[in-house]
Amino acid sequence: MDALALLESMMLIRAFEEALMRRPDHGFQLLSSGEEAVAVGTCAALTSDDTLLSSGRSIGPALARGLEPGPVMAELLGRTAGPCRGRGGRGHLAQPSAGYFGAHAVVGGNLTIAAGVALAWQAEGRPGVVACIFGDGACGSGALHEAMNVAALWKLPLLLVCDNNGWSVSTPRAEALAPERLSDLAAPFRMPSATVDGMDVVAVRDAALALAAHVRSGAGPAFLECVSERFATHSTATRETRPQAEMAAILARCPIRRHAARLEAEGTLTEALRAGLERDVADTVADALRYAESAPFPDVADALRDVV
Amino acid sequence: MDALALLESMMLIRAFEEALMRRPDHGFQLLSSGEEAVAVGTCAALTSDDTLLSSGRSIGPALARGLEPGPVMAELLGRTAGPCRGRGGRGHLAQPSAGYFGAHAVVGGNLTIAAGVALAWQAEGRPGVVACIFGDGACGSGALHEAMNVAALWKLPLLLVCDNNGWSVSTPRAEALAPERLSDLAAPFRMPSATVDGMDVVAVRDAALALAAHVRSGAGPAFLECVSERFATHSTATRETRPQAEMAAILARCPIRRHAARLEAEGTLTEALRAGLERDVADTVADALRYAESAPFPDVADALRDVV
Amino acid sequence: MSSETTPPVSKLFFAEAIARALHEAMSRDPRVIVLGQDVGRYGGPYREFSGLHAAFGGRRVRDTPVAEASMVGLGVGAAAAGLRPVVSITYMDFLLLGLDPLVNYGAKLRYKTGGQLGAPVVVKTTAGARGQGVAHSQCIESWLVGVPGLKVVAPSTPADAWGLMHAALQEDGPVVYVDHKRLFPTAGELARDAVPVPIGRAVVRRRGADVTIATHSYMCRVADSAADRLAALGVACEIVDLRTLAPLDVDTVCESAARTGALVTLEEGQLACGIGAEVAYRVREKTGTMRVARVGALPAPVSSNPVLEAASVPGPDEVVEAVRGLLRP
Amino acid sequence: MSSETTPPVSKLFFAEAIARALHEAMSRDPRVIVLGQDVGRYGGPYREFSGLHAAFGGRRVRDTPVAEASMVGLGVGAAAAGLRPVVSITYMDFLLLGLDPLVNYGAKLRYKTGGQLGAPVVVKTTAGARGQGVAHSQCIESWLVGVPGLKVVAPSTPADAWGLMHAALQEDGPVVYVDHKRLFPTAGELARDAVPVPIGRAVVRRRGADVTIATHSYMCRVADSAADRLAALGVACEIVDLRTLAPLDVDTVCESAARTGALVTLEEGQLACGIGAEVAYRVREKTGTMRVARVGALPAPVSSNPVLEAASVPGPDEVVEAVRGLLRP
Ligand SMILES: Cc1ncc(C[n+]2csc(CCOP(=O)(O)OP(=O)(O)O)c2C)c(N)n1
Ligand SMILES: Cc1ncc(C[n+]2csc(CCOP(=O)(O)OP(=O)(O)O)c2C)c(N)n1
Ligand SMILES: [Mg+2]
Ligand SMILES: [Mg+2]
Repeated sequence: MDALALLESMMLIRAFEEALMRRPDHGFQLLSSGEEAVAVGTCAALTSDDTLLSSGRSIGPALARGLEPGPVMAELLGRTAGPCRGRGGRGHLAQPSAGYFGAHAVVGGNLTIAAGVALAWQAEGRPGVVACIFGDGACGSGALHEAMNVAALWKLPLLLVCDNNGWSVSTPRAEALAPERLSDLAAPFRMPSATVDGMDVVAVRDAALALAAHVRSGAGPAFLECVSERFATHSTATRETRPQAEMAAILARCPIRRHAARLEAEGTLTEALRAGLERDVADTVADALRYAESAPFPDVADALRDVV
Repeated sequence: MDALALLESMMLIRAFEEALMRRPDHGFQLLSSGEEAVAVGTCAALTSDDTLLSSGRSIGPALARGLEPGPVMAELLGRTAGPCRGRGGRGHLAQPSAGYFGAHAVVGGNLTIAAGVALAWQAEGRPGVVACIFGDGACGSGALHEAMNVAALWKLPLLLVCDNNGWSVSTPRAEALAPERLSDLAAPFRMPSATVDGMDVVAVRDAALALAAHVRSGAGPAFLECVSERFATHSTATRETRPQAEMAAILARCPIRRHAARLEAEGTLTEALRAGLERDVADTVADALRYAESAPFPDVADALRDVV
Repeated sequence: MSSETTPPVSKLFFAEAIARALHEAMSRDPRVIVLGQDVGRYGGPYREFSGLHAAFGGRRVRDTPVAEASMVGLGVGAAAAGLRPVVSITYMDFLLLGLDPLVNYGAKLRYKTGGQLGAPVVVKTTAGARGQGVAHSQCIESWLVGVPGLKVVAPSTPADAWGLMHAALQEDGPVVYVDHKRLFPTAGELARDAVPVPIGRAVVRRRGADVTIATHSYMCRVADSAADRLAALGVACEIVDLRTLAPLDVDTVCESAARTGALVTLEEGQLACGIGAEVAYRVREKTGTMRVARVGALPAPVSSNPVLEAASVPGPDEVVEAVRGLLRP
Repeated sequence: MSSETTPPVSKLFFAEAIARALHEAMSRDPRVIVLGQDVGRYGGPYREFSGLHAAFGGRRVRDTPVAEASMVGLGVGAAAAGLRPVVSITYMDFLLLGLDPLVNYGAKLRYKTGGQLGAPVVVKTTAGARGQGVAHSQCIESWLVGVPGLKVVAPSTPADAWGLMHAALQEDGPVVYVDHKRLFPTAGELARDAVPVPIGRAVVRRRGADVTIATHSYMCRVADSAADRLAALGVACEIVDLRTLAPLDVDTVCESAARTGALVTLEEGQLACGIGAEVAYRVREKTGTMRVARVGALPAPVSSNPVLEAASVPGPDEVVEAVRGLLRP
């Protein structure tokens, strides 16, 4: 994925979320704003052979993975035109046919599932990588340990990507996790790991490419920690606990502005180009909203469909 | 605990288990034979301020901790004179008043419990160390990760002792656990750790003393891995999978003979002294058996006692 | 001047009632501590721990990692060693991660040690649907009811939230305290001289001669709405709030059902092997034959989708229909 | 010479029946793999995986770490991605460690993805008491029965062990396959032309006109012993083996109970919110009034102590007593 595409992908996520937030009918959402570079950089290292799993903070990962914004919007607004027919919602968004095995809203819950997907792929001799994005919070859970151990033992094609935004709801990472760097957790299992600046999409992509290459080679799992910032509250239904002054500094670290500035400095991005991207993204989001709005809510009888 | 006491403690465990094995009525047992040095060396580092938890392989830990052999035998034979009134049995042997908080037969199940005991002691300002002996098998469980993280974060007075006998039933440790050394698992949590020869009671004791001193100082948890050998089958009800030739080499590593040989070489142990210890131990075991036999089985009505 | 200046009751919200009970218990008993995600400065996802961190500090009101297995293990272990921890498991769905220490250790500890140890831990958790989807909406109280050594309480009013928390903290063994997302913002009264609500005692919330509705937690409010509607149709419902699910107060339900001659059980969770099946069995055991209907969730997961969620969990409509079906001659 | 030289049935033990079904399924379908502790060369704690490692190798018959959460997670995830894993959880008590991936993910996967994914995993686990104590003896089938999206089977004979394993491996979603420690060494017959046992179909094991005993798993044998004793007293028992607990075949129980006019439910697990409560409810729902008694464990943990274990789980005595109590005029 080239540098402009990285920018556009991040811009799309931001614009999508902003549009979603303007609606009164989204229930509540866990936004990826601020963390776009983690999703986009990771997905830039994935091919159509690969699949992605994520936590319930799913908008960034889903869009970065290339899901159509319209169906994603429909899913988040509870419409049947969503890939899960509007029943998965933010926490359980999934479109395996598009390389997104899905979100799972149980913290840490997708880690052993992802290892299982990787096991199936290994058994079937498929070439792909199974990538799983999870938060720093999930690093406290035993599931990470169990998944890392078995993935390392069995050399599963699993790329673990920790989107360390420094918070689990109101709890700072330092008060929840003893390791100095979260990627240190991979060391006992003798898997390659890296900690990168999660606000720098190029750094994320390059590290993800390197680690994915290791995984792709059949040598087993790898662990990538991306240190990021959460721009919004934990969810749109939760209170902000960070002081305003701190928030200003956090928002100043915007991964989109940072990447755009780099491209401008390099001469890759012009004002016109940027305006064009902004228009494209806005159009895409507007289309997505129209697509979603035109779709119905599920029927009551749907409540008993696809149970077993 | 002096060197002779270490020897006697190990001899007692061995003789106790041999006597128990001669009985037809023990149900089935998980023996500590071969692993005496781990239990005895660990307990030699504990004081009456401390408490011990263990896995279901409980005979060595219980006797090494100084529980009366009579009640222990009674417990294992299902008699009401056991500390748990004969209802805990091998898997759940406990006598907190004697510094043995207890066994728990769920693999890894005592790890977070031990952390909880350590939390209570910290909250109450008690000086002691909470030691938890668990098998290599338990190192695959997420509970270890969760317990280490929180113990490190909160500086809990927890000494984790892994009795790595190289097997989980029929599964060799190398096929179940990816780390090179199991003590490597402690590194990300920045707690001191050591791997020692678990067949050398002095090495275990010295390492346990050093790590317990760290824990006692209030600096937080520590991790001790003792590499040992299981002399018997996993339990007396399971099949042996190790070839006979291998078994001969394993049995030759006897921690009791090794320690005795050292003491003989040093001149601390004479033939007469050793014969005396053997007699004492045999008498103790015979008394324990008599004590247990003289006690009744529980009454049927006991089945509804102490439920809530 | 006179004592009448202090009103005999105070008004408070459900979430406040929990915080108040904990504040009182923690003031009185240094062994009470709170462990949970975001229970500290944040005050809990529903502000139900509000003020405790400020009052008692970070060592007695501890934010934990997102690691429910260890949270329950820590609570059970600390309880066995002498504390009286309250462990907050945000949603009951996540309690699945902590069932091993709770069920395999805590609930059996007194029994297996022959009375040497017990684990007086309160596991406070939140059940029920409110737009949060398949893994954040479940009601699995019925599982816990069959675990010997566990007690289970489920308040439906602020007064009971307060009274059952106090009672739970006085138990010798583990108690699971189940509240509900939709109850936190509800208000009610608490008498100044209130005493703990005895564990194992149901209460009749509404009197009526025609049918008994036995229910608990948020479904008490659903039952009440249904009863209002039925009253308009000339049917008088008696509502028994079970309050404690283990032990279950069958006598109170039996007395009521014997009076009305008909019993509807109502729960938000699944019907199969549920609370209703148990209540129905035990009532019939005592009363002989009894007309019974049960109402619960559709046999399906609970989606965050508003249409599907509303369809899958019971509301007043389903209760009205069940009552009318039962009373139809 | 003639086809009669091949006997139409073979005799085999329960443990062998499981291994045989797996061997056949693995030969036919490369997607079937086995994951579990000591399932490889060792052949399983009860030899129920005997021969599979030799036949299919270590990549299809994998020993796992002692880490039930990941074992179930791996199985569910691999199932969702196209395999048909059989995950062996040695004892049902340890399934508590794996309930999050099973219940919060696997059981809800088809629903939450709108049919895009499913998780055809078979979680095979062993319930019941046989001298192993409080955390190795539990029967928690009733919990699973109330989980939408899960099926639960519990064979009592080698033929059903074979037939239900085959059926489970043909499902589109997760199935929990519950066997019992005391069944492995029991023997039985399997027809050469046997076909999978349909999931959701109970079977009448013994005919009798006086009372219906509805039960499952090892308790079928206990029921049979009780029936022998009762026959000597002139009481003819009909025994319905439920075989599948979810979905539950209520019709077969109803037909039998309608014939006999009396129903005793029998389970080794706890009564509260148990299988018996559900069966009783649903039978009465269909048959109107029905005399019912239920038999299950004492409300206490199950000790490894032989005296206490025998006292706490039901045996023929309790069944005989329940039947006589029920039939007493
Ligand atoms: C097992 C579990 N426990 C608790 C929760 C409630 N919860 C939802 S998101 C969240 C924070 C997770 O933090 P992190 O993993 O860092 O992800 P982030 O929200 O920062 O993206 C929590 C505690 C949950 N969903 N699952
Ligand atoms: C959670 C859990 N899973 C499985 C078992 C069955 N089991 C009992 S002991 C054991 C082996 C454990 O190995 P290890 O921890 O190394 O202890 P060792 O037996 O070698 O002392 C197993 C798998 C159990 N008791 N608990
Ligand atoms: Mg975070
Ligand atoms: Mg071992």
